[in-house]
Amino acid sequence: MITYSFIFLAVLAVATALGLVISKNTVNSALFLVLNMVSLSGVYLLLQAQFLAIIQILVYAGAIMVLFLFVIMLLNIDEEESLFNKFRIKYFVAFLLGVGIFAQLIYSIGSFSDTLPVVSAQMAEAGTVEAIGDVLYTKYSLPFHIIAMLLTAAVNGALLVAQHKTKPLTEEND
Amino acid sequence: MQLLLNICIYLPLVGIAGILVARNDKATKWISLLATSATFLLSLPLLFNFDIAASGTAQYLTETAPLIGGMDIKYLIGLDGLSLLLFMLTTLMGPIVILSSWDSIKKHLAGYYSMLLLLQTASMGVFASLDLIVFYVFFELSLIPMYFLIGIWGGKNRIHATVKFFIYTLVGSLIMLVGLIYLGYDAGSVMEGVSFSTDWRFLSGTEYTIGLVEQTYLFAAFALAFCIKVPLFPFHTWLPYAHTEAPTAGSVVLAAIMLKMGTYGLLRVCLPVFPNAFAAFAPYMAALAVIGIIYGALVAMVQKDVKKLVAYSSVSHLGFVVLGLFAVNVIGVQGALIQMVNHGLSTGALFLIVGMIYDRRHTRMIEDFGGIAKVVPIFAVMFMIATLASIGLPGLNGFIGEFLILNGAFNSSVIPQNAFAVFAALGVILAAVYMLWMYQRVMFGPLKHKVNEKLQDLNAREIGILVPLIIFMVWIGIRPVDFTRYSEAQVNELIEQSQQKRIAVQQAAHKEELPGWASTLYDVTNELASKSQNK
Amino acid sequence: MNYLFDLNAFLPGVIAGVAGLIALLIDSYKNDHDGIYGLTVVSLIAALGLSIIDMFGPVGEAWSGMITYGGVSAFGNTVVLLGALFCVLISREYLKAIEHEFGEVYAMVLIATSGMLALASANNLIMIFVGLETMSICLYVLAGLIKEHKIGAEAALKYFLLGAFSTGFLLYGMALLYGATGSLSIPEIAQNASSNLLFIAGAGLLLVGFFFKVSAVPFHMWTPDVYQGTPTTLTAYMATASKSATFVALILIVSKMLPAETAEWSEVLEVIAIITMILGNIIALVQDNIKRMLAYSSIAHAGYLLVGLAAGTPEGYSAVLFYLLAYTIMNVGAFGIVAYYERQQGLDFTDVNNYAGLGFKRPIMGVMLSIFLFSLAGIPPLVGFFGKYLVFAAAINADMIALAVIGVLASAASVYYYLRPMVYMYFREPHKDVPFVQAGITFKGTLIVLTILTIYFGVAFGGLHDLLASYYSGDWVTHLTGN
Amino acid sequence: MISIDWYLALSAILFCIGIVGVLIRKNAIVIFMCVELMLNAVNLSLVSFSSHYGNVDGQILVFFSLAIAAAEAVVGLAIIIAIFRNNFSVDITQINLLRW
Repeated sequence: MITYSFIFLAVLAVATALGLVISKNTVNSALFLVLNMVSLSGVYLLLQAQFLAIIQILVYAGAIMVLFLFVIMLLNIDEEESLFNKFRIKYFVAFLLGVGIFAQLIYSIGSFSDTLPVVSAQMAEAGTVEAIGDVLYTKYSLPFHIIAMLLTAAVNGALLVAQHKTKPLTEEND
Repeated sequence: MQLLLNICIYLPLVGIAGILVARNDKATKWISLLATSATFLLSLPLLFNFDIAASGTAQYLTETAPLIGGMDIKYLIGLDGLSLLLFMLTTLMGPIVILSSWDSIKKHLAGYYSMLLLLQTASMGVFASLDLIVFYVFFELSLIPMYFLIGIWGGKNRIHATVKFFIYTLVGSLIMLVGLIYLGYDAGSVMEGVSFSTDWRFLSGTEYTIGLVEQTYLFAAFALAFCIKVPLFPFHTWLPYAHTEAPTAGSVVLAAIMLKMGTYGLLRVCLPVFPNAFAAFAPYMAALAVIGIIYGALVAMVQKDVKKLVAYSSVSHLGFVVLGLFAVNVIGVQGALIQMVNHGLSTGALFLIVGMIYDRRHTRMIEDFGGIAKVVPIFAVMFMIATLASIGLPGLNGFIGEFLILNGAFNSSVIPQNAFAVFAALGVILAAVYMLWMYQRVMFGPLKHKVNEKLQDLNAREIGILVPLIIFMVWIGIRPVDFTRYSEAQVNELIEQSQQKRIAVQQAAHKEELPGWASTLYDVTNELASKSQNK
Repeated sequence: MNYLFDLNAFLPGVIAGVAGLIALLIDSYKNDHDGIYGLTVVSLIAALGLSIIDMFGPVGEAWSGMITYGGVSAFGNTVVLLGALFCVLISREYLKAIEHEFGEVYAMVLIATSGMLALASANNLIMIFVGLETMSICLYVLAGLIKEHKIGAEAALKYFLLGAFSTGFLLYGMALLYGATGSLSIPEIAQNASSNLLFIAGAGLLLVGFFFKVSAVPFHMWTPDVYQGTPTTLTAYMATASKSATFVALILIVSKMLPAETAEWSEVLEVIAIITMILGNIIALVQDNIKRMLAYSSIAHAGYLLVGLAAGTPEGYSAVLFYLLAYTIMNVGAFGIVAYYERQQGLDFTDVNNYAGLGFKRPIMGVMLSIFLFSLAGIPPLVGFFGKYLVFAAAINADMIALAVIGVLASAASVYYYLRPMVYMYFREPHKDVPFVQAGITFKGTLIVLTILTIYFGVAFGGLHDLLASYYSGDWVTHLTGN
Repeated sequence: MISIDWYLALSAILFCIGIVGVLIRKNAIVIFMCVELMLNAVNLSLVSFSSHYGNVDGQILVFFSLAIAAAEAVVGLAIIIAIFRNNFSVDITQINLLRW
């Protein structure tokens, strides 16, 4: 059962990823990406990472991609006249890089296979919200705080960059 | 006394501070004159108190603890027989160059005099430092003021000239830096308690030797830097540009002091630290020196610009110095040392004279003059003496240096062919030809140009600048021993030590272990070693 | 877990971060730039003071092994904070002049600084990732500050896209390292390291991510564009503080995490160092825009820094640390003066032709720029020379003479373009009469302090060098060369 | 039973598709989405390693990567809006003011 689910999700993920890259319509690209994320979330469930599976949908598909779609609509850039870069040499480089990195990665990963099961026995507890929350607020509290600060800063920074008009300057000059 | 040496070196910097505070053109001149004159006066006790009997060891030493933990890099300065005269020459030229630019520099005075003063400090530092890293720092520091002196107050092509000068010399010295670091670690591996040492006293001593192959590489790295600075024949192309475009004071300092840094470096570092490579390369270096002598003379002969002519004569004269050094015997090295001073005095004087006439006529072309000896008699006399000194007329300083060098080259055990000395002697004759010809075309004959009739003769300031130089020219010419005695013991010891080291390295080396190209080197130095043992 | 202890161990970062949040808060209620500026300066000075004290203090881990304090980390923090403080001090006047002074700018600088401090103290890959991204995201915003101009928006976009792209590699590297060793903590990874392909690929991808961030060739494409499009004083911040933080993290990774037995890391670094030095210096030769010139020069400096890293000896690491301080001081100075000249004339004033004759018009600024440029070129007795000296000495002592020779020759070539602004400033006549505004006292004072530091550390380098060397003494084991 | 290699291979494939997409597309938004795809692929790797070891650290890194992706998206889209205001296009081949 797990095998069939994995095959289905994997095929779906690769197909949507390809769809994202070659789709002419930007909105379609975004929707392909949403579908890709949903299928990855399914894979996470197979791997017993329940918490991540949920926030993958909530944060990625639910929030980030909505933002993307919002911007695409706002800028009204759904159709592209010519899809890809004109530089042929760049295709070649991209192809080489892609194949090269892919081969390297598969080769590296291939050496990893061993007798351990895919999902270790401890995973049943490790993937829960409780387990993650436990370390997040103790061991990883410092990066967690920094992330909180970063999100605040990012929102303010985005406002700074996207504001249409510059704010009025302070009047006093020295 | 140690304190006095330090004061001498850094007093010009105080002058710069004074200039920056004063912000007044007139005060600027006087402050810089005061600073350099005080430096000169303060340096006199260093000369009088110098212990000639002990000239083999450095005196007035200032030695700090190592600046970096575990590495023997320290602020180590002092004077010994090799550096004393050049140091004195530097302090003497200080007030002279300041006075020489008294009226001729009209823009950005504060910058100009600050640069001259900075240059003064850097030059004194080069000659006084006995730690090679400190030496390197001063060596490089001297580039900055000269760069600006040529670039801002120079002639028409000044930008090209100054950038070329800067980059040429910098490339050389950066390669030297790599060699220097390697040398330091090599010395550190022998020395106890430190991992790095650039103390000259240790490096030149007999207890420290370097293998043949390393010596060759290191010698190449150091010699390249110094030969560019000298400049030896194929590396000389920056010199005529820099000399011609520089303002008078710049040319004087360049000729009298900065070029000496190259030959001084060869003597200070290459000879005692890499004796085998020094001896093995001697024939080639001597050949380049002789080519430089002849080439410089021939090119000087066809120059139309007096300043360029003097610049090429420098190439020729410094060829003599290099020839003397690579004779690697006491006479040759003594001759080279005294010739360094001579060249500083006579070429310095010639550049000053060219500057004086340029101030009056704003041209340096030979064809623009002719027959002015009658109009400016004092000038003619001064010019004559400087010219004759430069040629090497017996009784004047140039003769002593060239005589000793040629003598050394004839008797050298490392330069096999006497042909070198013969060709070098030809250079002396050529020098007489081009210098006298130039003098005759400028000074004698009919007065071709009407403008020249109204030429002013030298004023008191200008005479005051030239007279000390001329006194020394005559003094060295008549009683050279007054000067050579300062370095005699040191040079003897240096040659002796380097010979011992050479033999020690030779005996330690095994031909079979050397790479192919180095085995010929082995043969050459072996031959030399046996020769010097037989003597 | 002792919170007070942990808080104390990361106090500089906490101060910077909290100050950044307070600045955001003030900015959203009250447009009080003086207050925000004051807060920024005071908090940076406080953090700087604390991290200087930490430099001499004990070394250890805190926040359950997330960060290390003291030693290398404290020195890294000091350099970052110095860069940040000086940049903030010169920013006010400049930003006012180009009419882009917002409260958020200071907040971004503070929060980015906090991220850099986390990065420079990281002891866990998660801290590296979080610190690096906090820094980068704030810098994307700063790069896009002049978004009304095409040049600013483009700079931000290029920086952002390439930065995000490189983040992908970095993160993949971390994932593979995690897969190979089962841990994200740097010491544990070092313990479990093996020479299997997964580990090597992971470390390689991680290094690629870092090479992007420190703009090593061939991952440097974004640098000149971003440096040109960012407001100059913030470029200085980007070029110095962020590079220092990233390099300190790189030192931590290379020295602690990558044992020589696993692969020839030293050779990888050597190759990258060589091409970075050569390409950076050569392309800089043809630049007419002084900011682009400084950008390529910063690429070249990344190459020199990699030389020290490639040497892989304690000596090399301490040399890199010294170089980072030197680089920060002289680069902030150089950018500061470029900002000063630019402030007078507007944003397109960075072409080197415009510098004709300025050296005598503004003598003090001219002299200071010359000093900074000479120092960047590595002329003694300025701090840049001793930085280079130490780096090359480390390489020579590690028997990498070819590397040192190439580096030295590349730096000889660099002299040509460092001389160019001086050629224009001093050797050419000015184009037209341009009215000059007097620089404010803080601005001038900051630059004078930087000049003094440039000379001071060039002469009195001994104590600092010994301190840095002491971080690597004792039971310090270097993995890179395996000795 | 499928081995962990398959999960990792899927991750590698997605990562490479992302890289190729970044390199060949010229719409800045699509490029950015391809970057997101790359990050997602990495997350998959991390989760599978985490499951393999039964160790929660990998999932924590995924959590942080999600949060950072969100922050990056906010800033990145703001930058894209800014560039659109200037160029009326998000085509990166038209963004060529700055060249070496």
